[in-house]
Amino acid sequence: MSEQEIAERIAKFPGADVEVLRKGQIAVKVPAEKGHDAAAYLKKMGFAHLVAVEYVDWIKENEFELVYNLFSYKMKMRAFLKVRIPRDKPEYITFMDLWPIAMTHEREAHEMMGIVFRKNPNLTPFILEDWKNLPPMRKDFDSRKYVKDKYDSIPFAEGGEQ
Amino acid sequence: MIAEILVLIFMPVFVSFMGLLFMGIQRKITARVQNRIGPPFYQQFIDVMKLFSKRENIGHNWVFDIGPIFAIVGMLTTMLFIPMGGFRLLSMDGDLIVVMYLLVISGLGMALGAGASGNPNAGIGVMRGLTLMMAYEMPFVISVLAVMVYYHTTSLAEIVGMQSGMWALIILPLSALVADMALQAQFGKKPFDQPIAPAEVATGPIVEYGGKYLGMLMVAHSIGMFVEAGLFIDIFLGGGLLFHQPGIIWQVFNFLFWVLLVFALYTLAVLVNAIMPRYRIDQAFVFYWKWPTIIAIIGLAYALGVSVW
Amino acid sequence: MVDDEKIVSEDMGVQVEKNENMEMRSFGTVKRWATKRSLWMVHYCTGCGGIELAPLMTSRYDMERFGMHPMVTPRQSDVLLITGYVNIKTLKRIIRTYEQMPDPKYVIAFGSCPINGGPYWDSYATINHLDKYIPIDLYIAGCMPRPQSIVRAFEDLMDMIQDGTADGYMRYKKYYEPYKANQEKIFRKWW
Amino acid sequence: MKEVDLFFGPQHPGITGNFSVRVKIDGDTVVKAQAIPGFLHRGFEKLMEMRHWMQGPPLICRICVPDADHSETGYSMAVERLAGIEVPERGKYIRALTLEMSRLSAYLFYFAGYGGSIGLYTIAQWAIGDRDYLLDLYEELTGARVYHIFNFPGGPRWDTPEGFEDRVDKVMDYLEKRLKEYDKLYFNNMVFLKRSQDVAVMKKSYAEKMEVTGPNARATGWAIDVRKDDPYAAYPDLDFELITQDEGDSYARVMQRRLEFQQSIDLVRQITKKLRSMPRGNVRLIPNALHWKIPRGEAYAAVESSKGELGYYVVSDGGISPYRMQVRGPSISHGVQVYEEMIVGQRLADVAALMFSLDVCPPDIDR
Amino acid sequence: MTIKREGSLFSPFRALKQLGKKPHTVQIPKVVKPPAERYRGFHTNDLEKCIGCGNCSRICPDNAIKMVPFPEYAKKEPGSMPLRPQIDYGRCCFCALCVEVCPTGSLQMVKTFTHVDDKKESFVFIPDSKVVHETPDFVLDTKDLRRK
Repeated sequence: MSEQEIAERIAKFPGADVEVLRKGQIAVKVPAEKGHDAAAYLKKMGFAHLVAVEYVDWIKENEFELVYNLFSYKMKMRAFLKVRIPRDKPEYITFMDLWPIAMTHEREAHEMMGIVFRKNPNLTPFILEDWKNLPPMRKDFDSRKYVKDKYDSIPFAEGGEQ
Repeated sequence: MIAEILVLIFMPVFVSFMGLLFMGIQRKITARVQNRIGPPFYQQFIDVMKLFSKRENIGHNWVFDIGPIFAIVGMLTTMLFIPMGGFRLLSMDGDLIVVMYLLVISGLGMALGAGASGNPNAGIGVMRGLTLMMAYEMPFVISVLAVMVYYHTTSLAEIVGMQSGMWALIILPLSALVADMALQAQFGKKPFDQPIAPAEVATGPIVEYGGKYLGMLMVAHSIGMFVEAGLFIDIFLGGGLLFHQPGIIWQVFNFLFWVLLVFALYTLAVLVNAIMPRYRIDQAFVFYWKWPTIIAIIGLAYALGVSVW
Repeated sequence: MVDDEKIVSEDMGVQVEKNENMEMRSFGTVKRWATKRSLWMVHYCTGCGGIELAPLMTSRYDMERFGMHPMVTPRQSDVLLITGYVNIKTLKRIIRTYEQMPDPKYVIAFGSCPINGGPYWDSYATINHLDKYIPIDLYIAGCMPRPQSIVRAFEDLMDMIQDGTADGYMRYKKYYEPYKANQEKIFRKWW
Repeated sequence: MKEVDLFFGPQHPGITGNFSVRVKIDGDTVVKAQAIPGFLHRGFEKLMEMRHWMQGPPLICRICVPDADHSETGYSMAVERLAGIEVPERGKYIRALTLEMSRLSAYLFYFAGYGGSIGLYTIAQWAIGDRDYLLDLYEELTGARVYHIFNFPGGPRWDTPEGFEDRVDKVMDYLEKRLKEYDKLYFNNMVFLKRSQDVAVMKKSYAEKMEVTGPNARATGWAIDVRKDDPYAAYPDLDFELITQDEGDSYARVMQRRLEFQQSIDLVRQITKKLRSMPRGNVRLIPNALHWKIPRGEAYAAVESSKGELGYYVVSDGGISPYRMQVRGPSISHGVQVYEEMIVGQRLADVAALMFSLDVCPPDIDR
Repeated sequence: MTIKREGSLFSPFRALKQLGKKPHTVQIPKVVKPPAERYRGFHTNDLEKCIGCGNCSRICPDNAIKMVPFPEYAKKEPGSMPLRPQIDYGRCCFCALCVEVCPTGSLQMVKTFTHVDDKKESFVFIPDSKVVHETPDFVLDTKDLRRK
């Protein structure tokens, strides 16, 4: 099944604009509220393997982008289900009913980007330890400034120079 | 009388010295099995010297401190009863049963000390140690019973005396095989070193013992090696009495032959240790109470039949 | 040589007597030789350098020829090897492990990350200068130093132990307050 | 019975690298487990946003230490797909050579790790000792022992030195001979069988549900492999069949890697035979390192690493450095959630053994 | 491919014949195992050929190279600056990107790799081709490389 035929079948889903990126990779943009149904549709179509939940911070357009990276073993095809959510209210529903492993990916997205996934039972942080700052993967968190004013300001214990 | 006092003083020093020497040689043999050169043979002495030169900055309570002392004293009291080559300190009727009882004291005392350290790993290690002890005691006791039944005596000295012609190993091979399997667990070598398994319980009971405590435990282990191997030799290998002529030189040869037998037994245990992973604690329990126990009972029945007939 | 005068510092509150260091006590040279020939390292792979310890401990380079042996708990070991970068979460455990080790204890820092941050110099999660938090006896260059460099470092550490200049643990006692102050700045709640 | 709360803390010999498991045990059985990664977190994805495209590989190869090549190749392939450049033919074969040798060294590390966790230290000494011959080969080819920094976007940096293929074949014969020794000592060892058979069984349906990939999935009978499903480098024209077991217990996972070890040796032989016949010469298209701009877009490239599917999702906004780069570490699925669910009900002795059996690589999880 | 799932209790004993074989341990301090031809060790820089362009300090991913003024090299040709790279081995990750991007090829990497010191400051030094090349021994003590 070539990319074009699969693209047409995906395009049948209302509100999905499909774009063939390159051989074996298709991008599917879907409005936020239809994300869950689009994922169920793609899963029924054959894209059963959730590779990862990628999260991109488009700070200029003031939006977070959630990319559900799906792969179908039968059709040997990758589909990126892309959903945009507003940056000031980063909330989205969980996909754990379709893929239970989404819990770990969503936990990581919550900790690194601050996106809250409703109805995800275990959104506790597991990588950083008592982190009171901005979620680090956001574009407005500057790592070099953080290093300068937190670590470089600490003097040497035995009085060495900086 | 003077001989006894001299033996009483020098035997522990000699035994712990030879024990550490054998442990060093075993590290070299294990290294050669693992295709590497390994430490110098006197490495164990250096380790003990370093451990005794450490400064302690931790101390839990006095029960914790008594643990290693229990371990050493337990082993030494057991050594009093065991005939070593030509030398024998205490012997009375029924001292085989006393030795069987005293063997457990060292392990229990160490368990007491480790339990007091408050580290959960130590607690689990102690629990595993006692379970393993219960596991290998069953076949070990039955095989020793077979020897007692065959020789109609419970005194080690008499058993050693009666074996001058034919070793008990040849007469009761099954019991000897079972006792050797139990020896593997007494030495704490794989596949039965669950109590001190590093990957599972972070070396179990000795997790809080460092510095001087660990030095004492190493000495206790070396004395224990001689005691446990010595017991096996006295029961099954004729107590190392090769030459029966009178005279001091033959007695010294006998003693050296006895030490050589201890080295051979320990090497056998270490070679098995180098090539075997370890069982889980429940598998070890099932292992000991299945085949070794059945073989021991067959050996006991055989001993009964032969002694009556 | 370690300074001989009595290191009594009232403000430090920690009294480090003269016989604290090992030379002055009885059999000092024998004890230092024994410590030198049987250094036990904590089995703790803190960073990416731990993978170069594996060939050292196993049959190809065999660290046990020097009497070095990986021990399970800090209670039984003398050397703490910081192999590579130090994450803040790991730093808390490193400090706790370091303080559990009985004296005399030594620290060797592998690679470029503990010296000045290495490739993660601008990362929010790793610290750049490890000697702000615990005293370090030796640094080894190399982004993951080779086994030859590590063995060279062990030899240097043995020489330093023999002539008594490896005094990291005494420096930790002497500058205990500044070290603790730095550590408090990193961790909000200690436990 | 009072439940004991036990920390298999980061400082513990039964742990692969720097990882921590908090276990609640009742007697000898695990009742609840909580995996605590994060001790090796360096914020790769944040650092990559401050690096040029060409500065990526020196940093990226440090993600999963036992097999660093798959990380470099994954990143390089994602950037090549984004920029639309094609690696020369010989470059593809050299890249496949480094990947298969990296899989061999990672599997040797796996045998050593699992053997050490159940107590057989001899196999740990043998396997890591033999792994060093592979590191010597890497040193000749790439100039470094562990972090090779060799596979850049555009292809491998240099061509193979003179007579390199014969030395590779010599090491492959040596490893094949040693594999027979491992069979005798380790894979047929009765105690090893008792310790690993029917322990922590993972059924095929569970693997599919939890998106487990790599040798752990193939050990349950699920024939998935990125080298076959999404072929890259020189794999389309290398012939190899997928090996699968069907029991899915710890024994099947170890034997799966043992059979794939043999398969990788044959693959390396095919590659060196092809490399000898190909003309030497240019292996890499070198764009200008300092000012390389990649047009706006996104790409994903997956690689079959020794632990599972390792993927790189790269987004570019037309600048000289990646706008966003995310790594799908293979252990993110079987390291945290699957491990916590599979360990419940096992015995305490298998907490460390299961972690080594699933080949959990903590830097994959917290990057 | 299904494999038989049983083993034998005595097959491991055959592994004991390793006792007779010679161990393949490389006894490092006594035996010098030379690194490979392409090994990426410390840097060396031909101060004459180097034009101080600073490409290496820009490409370095770890910000390890700082350009240090060398007034005696103020040549007059266009484009050459009196600056020479100073490398901080507390940052360098030995990736050799700087060697690749150096226009005149003056910055190279040699096979020496051992530098062990208890002072942090000794890990920053200026590679100079005259110093490093003279010592053929691979285990070089680079303490004396520090700028006096």
